[in-house]
Amino acid sequence: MDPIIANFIEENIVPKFNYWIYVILMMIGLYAMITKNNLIKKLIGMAIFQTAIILFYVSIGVKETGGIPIISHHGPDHHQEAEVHSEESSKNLKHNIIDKDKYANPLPHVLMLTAIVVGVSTLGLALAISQRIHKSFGTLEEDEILNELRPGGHD
Amino acid sequence: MIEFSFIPLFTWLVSLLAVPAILVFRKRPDAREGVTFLAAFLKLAMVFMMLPLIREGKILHFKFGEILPGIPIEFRVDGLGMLFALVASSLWILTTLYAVGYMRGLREHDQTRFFACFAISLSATIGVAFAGNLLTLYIFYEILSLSTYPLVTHHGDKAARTGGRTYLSHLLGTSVAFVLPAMIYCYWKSGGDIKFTDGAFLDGKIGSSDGLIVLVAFTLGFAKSGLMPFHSWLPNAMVAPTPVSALLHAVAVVKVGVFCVLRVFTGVFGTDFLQQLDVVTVITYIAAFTIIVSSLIALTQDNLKRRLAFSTIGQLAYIVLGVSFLSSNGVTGSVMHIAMHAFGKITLFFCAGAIFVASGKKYISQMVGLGKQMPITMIAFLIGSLSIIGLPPFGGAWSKWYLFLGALDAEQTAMAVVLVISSLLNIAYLLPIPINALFRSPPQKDEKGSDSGIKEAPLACLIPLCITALAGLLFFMFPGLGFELAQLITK
Amino acid sequence: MKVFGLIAVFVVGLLLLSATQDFPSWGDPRSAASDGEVSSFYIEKTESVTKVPNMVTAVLADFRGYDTMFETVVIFIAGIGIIAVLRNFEGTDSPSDNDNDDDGAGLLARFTCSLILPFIQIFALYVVAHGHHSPGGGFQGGVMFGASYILLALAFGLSKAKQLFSERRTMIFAVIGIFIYVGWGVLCLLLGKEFLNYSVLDSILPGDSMMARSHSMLVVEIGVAFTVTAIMFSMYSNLSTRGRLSKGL
Amino acid sequence: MTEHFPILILLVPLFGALIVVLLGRERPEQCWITSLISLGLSSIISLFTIIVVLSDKVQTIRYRMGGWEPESTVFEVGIELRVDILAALVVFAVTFVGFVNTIYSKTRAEAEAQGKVPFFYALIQLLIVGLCGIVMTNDAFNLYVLIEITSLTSYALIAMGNRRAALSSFNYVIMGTIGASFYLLGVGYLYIKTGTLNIDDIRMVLGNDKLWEHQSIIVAFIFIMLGVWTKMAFFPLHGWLPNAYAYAPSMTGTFMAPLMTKVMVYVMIRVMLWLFGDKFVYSDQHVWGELVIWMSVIAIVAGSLLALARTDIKKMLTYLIVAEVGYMVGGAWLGNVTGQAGAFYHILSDAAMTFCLFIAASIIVLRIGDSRVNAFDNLFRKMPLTMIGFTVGALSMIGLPPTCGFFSKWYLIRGGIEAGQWEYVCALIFSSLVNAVIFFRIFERAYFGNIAGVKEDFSPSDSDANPDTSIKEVPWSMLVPLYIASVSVLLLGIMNRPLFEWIQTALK
Repeated sequence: MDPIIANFIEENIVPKFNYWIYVILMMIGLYAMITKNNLIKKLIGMAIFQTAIILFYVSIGVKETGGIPIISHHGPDHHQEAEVHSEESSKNLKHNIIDKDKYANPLPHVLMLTAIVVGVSTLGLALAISQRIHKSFGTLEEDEILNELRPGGHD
Repeated sequence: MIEFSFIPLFTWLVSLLAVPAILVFRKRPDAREGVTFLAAFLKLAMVFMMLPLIREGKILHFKFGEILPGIPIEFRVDGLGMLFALVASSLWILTTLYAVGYMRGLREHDQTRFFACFAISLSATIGVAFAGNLLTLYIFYEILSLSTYPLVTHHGDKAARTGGRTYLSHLLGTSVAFVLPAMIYCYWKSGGDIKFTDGAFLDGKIGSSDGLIVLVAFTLGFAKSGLMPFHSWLPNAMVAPTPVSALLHAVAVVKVGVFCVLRVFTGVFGTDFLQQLDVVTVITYIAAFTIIVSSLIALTQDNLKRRLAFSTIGQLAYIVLGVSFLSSNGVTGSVMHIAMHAFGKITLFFCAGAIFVASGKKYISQMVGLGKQMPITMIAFLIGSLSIIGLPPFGGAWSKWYLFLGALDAEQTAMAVVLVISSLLNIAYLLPIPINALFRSPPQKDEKGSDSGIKEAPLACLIPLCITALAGLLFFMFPGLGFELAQLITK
Repeated sequence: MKVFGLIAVFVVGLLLLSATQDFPSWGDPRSAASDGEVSSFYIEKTESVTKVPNMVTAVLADFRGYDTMFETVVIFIAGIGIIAVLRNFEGTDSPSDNDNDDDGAGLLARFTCSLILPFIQIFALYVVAHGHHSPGGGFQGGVMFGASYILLALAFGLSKAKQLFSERRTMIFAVIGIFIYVGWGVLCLLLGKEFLNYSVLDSILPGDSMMARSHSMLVVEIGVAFTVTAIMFSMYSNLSTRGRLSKGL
Repeated sequence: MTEHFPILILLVPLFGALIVVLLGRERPEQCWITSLISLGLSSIISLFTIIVVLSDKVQTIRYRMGGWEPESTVFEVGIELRVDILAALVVFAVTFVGFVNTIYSKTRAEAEAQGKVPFFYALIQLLIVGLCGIVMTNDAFNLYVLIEITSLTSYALIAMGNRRAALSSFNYVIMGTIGASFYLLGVGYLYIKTGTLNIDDIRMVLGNDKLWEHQSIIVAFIFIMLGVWTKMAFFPLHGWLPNAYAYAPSMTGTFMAPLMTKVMVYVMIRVMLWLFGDKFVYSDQHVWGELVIWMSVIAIVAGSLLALARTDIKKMLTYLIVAEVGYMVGGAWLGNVTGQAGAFYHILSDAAMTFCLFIAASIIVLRIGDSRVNAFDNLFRKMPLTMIGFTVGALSMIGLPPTCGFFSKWYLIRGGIEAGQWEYVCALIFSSLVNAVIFFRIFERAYFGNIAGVKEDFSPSDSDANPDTSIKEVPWSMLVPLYIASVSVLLLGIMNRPLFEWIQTALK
C-alpha cells in the first residue's frame, strides 16, 4: 500500500479511531435528517445523530489504564456501614490516596446521562407530533403532505 | 447672551394642548373652532412676548430630558427661528379663520380630525423653528411629516391616497435615508455634540470630500425644501383641501424644509467653514436648475393649484440659492424671502380656494372673466402675484433685491442671470391669470349661464386673503423687523 | 435535495475530522479532559467529601445536581408535552372502551408476566437504592419500574394497567417526583445555605454533613425514579394508543 | 436573602408548573390565576435583582449550586449562576413578557388549547424557567440542557395548534435538534481541550494556554455559532421559524416570537464575549469577521423583502423577526462596544415591539377572522383601541422617534459607522424604509378602507363570514397587555440613555 496512506492511517486513524467512528455515524444520521422524505426515517436519523454525539463524549472519558469510576478499595461488605455509621468515615479517610489513572473520567458519563434523557424525550415528543400529523394528513411522506397543503397554503 | 426661559416650551405646548380639547368638543363645532382660535392667539401672543428679548440679541433657551448621551430635547430661540415662528403663528390664525369658512362652505367630513391634525402640525412646526439641536430638529421634522399625512389625504379617495403615498414616501424616505445617517455621522465626528450655537458645531471637524457628501445628504434629505429631484411630493400633495395647501404647502411644511437647510448651512457647517470647504457650488447649481425647470413646468399647468405648487418649488429654490451664496446679503435675502413668499403665496392659495368655494372652478382656462363676479379675490390675487414676482411696491421686491445682491457678492453673475430669467418666467405664469380674469370678458357661448350665480366667497374666506394681500404691501413699507432678525443671523 | 444533503454532510464531516488532528488519542490518560483539575478533583476527592464511592452518582446528584434537576424536568416536559400534543380527551370516559378489552396477550404471556413482574420491580428498587455503590440510580431504576408497567399493559391490556396506574395517578406521581427533588433543594435554601447544598441537612439527618450529602443523594434519586416511572408509562400509553388511552397495542 | 434571588426566579415558575398540573383540567380558572401569580412574583423578584445588581457593591451575583466553592482547585467543580446587569435585564424582560402574556392568555387558552389548559400553562411556565436559566447560567453544558428544555416546551406548545402547526413543529424539531447537537459538539470539543465546563474557566484556559490557533477550537467556535444561529433563525437557517410562529396558537406565538430568538441572540453575545473572548472572536487572522457582517446584511435585506412579499400579517411579522435577527447579529459582530451594546439594547426594544405587534395582530385576526392585509378595511374606525397599539409598535419597527426602535437603530448605525461597515448601515436604512412601506400599506388600508372599483384578490365570502357589525373591541384581558406592551415600547425609548450606559459599562 502506498506508504503515505499507510502513514496517515498509522498516525491519524488508528490512535483516533473513536473520532472517525462517531463522525461517520453522525454524518449518516445528519444525511437521513436532511434528505429523507419519510418523517419516521428522519427521526431514525435523528436518533443515530444523537447517539453518535453520546459515543463521542463517552470516548473522551476513557482511560486505557482505568476502569469504571467506582471506588472499590473497601470490599462489598462495607457498603451498608459506609452509609450509616459516620465513624466509618474517619476510617475511610486514612486510605484516601486514590490513583486517578485507575478510574475513568466520570464527568462525560454524567453529561451523557443527561444527553440520553434529552434524546429520549425529544424522540418521544417527535413521535407524538408525527402521530398527530398522520392523524390529520393521513400520511407521513413529506412530499404528499406538501402537495395536500398547496391549494390552501398561505405561502 | 443665552438665558433660560420657559416661554419656548409653552409656545410649543399650547397648540398641542389644544388637541385634546378639540377632540372633546368634536360634537360642538363652534366650541371646537373656538379652542383652535384661542390656542392660535395665545401662541402668537407668546411669540410676541419673546420678540423684544430676541431683538435685544438675547437667545432664549430651554432643555429637558437628555434622550441620547449629550443630546437633550432642546429649544433655542434665535433670530431665524423667531422670524419663522412669527410667520407661522400669525398665519395660523388667518388660516384657521379661512379654514372655518372653507370647510363649512363645502360641508367637509371629519372636520375634527382636520383641526386636530392642524394643531399638531403647527406645534411640530414651532418645534422645528425653536429646535436647539439637530436631533430635536429631526424629531419634529418627522412628526410634521406624519401629522400632515391625514390632512393631505383628507378626502380619502384614490387620488388622495396616491398623493399621500408620494407625500410620505418622499418625505420619510429621504429623511431616513439621508438625514439620519448624516446626522449620526456628524454626531460621531463632532464628538457627541450636535447643538446649534452661534458657532457651527461641525466647524473644522470634517474633510472636504466628507463635507460635500454630508452637505448634499442634508440638503436633499430635507426634501420638504422641494429641491429637485425630490420635489414631486409637492404637486401631488395639492389634492389636499385648500386651507391645508395654503398653510402647509405655502408656509409650514415647505418653509420647514428650507428652514432646515438654512440651519444646516448656518448652524451645522457655518458659512465661513463652507467657504473653506468650497463645496456649495453643487447646491447652487441644483437650486438654479430647480428654479428654471420648475418655472417652465408651471407654465404648462392648467390646474391652478398645481401651477402654484410648481411656482412654490421655484420660490423655495430661491431661498436655498440665496443661502448657497454664503454672503450676508444672500442669507438676508433668503430669510426675508421666507416671510415674503409665505405671505404672497398664501394669498394666492386663499384666492384659489375662494374661487373653488364660490364657483367650483379648478382650471385656469375656466377663470377667464371671473373678475366680474369676484373682483376682490382677483385683485388680491393680482397683488399676491406681484409680490411673488418681486415688483415694487410689494414685499417680494426686497427679498429678490437682496438675493440679487448676494449673487453679485459671490461673483456668480450666471446666477444673477438665472434670477432675472426666472422673474420673467414668474410674470409669464402668474400675471395672465388675474389679467384675463379682470380685463377679459368671459367667453359667452360655452357658459349656459352657469356662472351667473357666482358671487364672492363667504366672508370668512375673504377677510384673510385681504389681510395677507395688504401685508404684502406693508412689508414693502416697513421691512425693518425682517432685516433686524436677518442681521441677527448673518452677523 | 439529496445532492445538497450530501455536500452539506461532507463539509460538516471534514470540518469535524479536521479538528481531531490536535485531539488526544484514544484512551490517553494525560488528555486535558481526563487529566484536568476538575476530573482529578472528582476522582480523588469525591469519596472523602461525599462518602459516595460511585463518582458518577456523586457528580450527577451532587456536584451537578442542578443539571440533573433539569434533566428530570425534561422528562416531565416530555410527558406533559406528549399529552398536550396527542391526547384527545373525547371518548376516554365512555365505558365502551374500557369494558370490552380482550386486547391483552395470550394466556402463556399473562402467566409469564405475572411470574416475572415482581422480580423486575424489586430489581428496579434495588437499582435505585444501590446507585451509591454500583452502577445505577434513579433514571435506570425508574425506567425499569416503568417498563414493568408497560409489560403489564402488553400482557393484560392497557385498561388493566390503567386500573393500577391511572392517568391522573401518573401525573401525580410525576409531580411528586420533581417535588421531592426540588423541595429537597429548597429545604437547604430554608436552612440558609445555597440551593441543593445538602451539607446543611446534617441538622435533620443522621451523620455529619458529608453523610448528609450521601443520604440526600438517595432522596433525590428516589424523586427522579418517581418521575421517570410515571412518565415512561404515560409516554407508552399515549403513543401506543394515539392518545385515546384505550385499546393499546 | 438577596443572594438567593437568581434561583428563586427559576423556582417560582417551576413550582407554578407543578401546581398547575396537579390542579388538572377541571379548573382552568385556577390554573390561570396560579400561573399569573407565579409569573408575577418571579418578575417582581427579577426586578429586585436588577436593583441589587445596579448597586455598586454587587456588580455580578455569583451563585454556586450546592455551595461547591473551588477550594483545592482553581476551576469551578459545580455549576454556578452568574447574573450581571445584562442577564438581569433579559431575565426581567422574559418574566415580565411571560406575565403580561398570561393575562392575554386568559380567554385564548380556553378557546385554543382544546381542553388542555393546565398543560399549556405548565409548558409556558417551564419555558420561562428554561429561558431564565439560559440567561443566568455560567456553565456551558447546563446551557445545553436548558436550551433543550426551551426547545422541548416550544415544540409541544407550537404543535398544540392546527395541523399545519404540527407540521411546522416537526420541522422545528429537526432543525432545533441539529442546532442543539451542534452546540453540544462544540462544548465537547472545548471540554477535550480545556477539561472544564465553566464558561469563565474555559475562557481563562483558552487565554493562558494560547489555544486560539488550534484547529479544534476554531471548529468548536464554528459549530457553536451554527447551533446558536439555527436556534435564532439567522437568515439561511431561518426556515423553521415563519410557519412555526404563524400557525402556533395565538397565545403561544405572542410569547415566543418576542423572546425565543432574542434570548438566543443573548446567548450568542455571551458565547462570543465570555466563552471565547473578544480577542479570539475579533482577531484578524480569522476571516469570519467580515463574512458574518455580510451574512447579516443579506439576512436583513432578505428578511425585509420576504416580509414585503407576504400578505398574511403574521407571516409578515415573522419575516420581520428574521430581519431583526440580522440587525442584532451584525451589531454584535461589528467589533466595537457601541455595536455590541446597540445589539443588546435592540434585544430589549425588539422584544417589546414584537410583543406589541404580535398581540395587536392576533387580536385583529381573531376579530376579523382573516389574516390577510386586504381584509383590514377601516379598522381604525372599527377597533380604534387596538389600532393605536398596533400603530405604536409599527412606528417603532419603522424606527421613528421617540419609540425605542429609533434609538436602537441609532446605536446600531453609529456602531456601523465607527466600524466603517457601510454595507451594514445601508442595510439597516434599507430595511427601515421597507418596513415603512409595509406598515403604511396596512395603515392606508385600515385608515381608508378599500376603494370601490379596485379589484381585490380575496373573495367576498371572507367579509360575509363576519360582517362589520360583529367586529368590536376585544375584552380587557387582551387590550391591557397590548397597552402595557406599547407603553413599554415608549418607555424603553425614553429610558434608552441609562439603559445604554449600564449595558456599555457591563460590556467593557
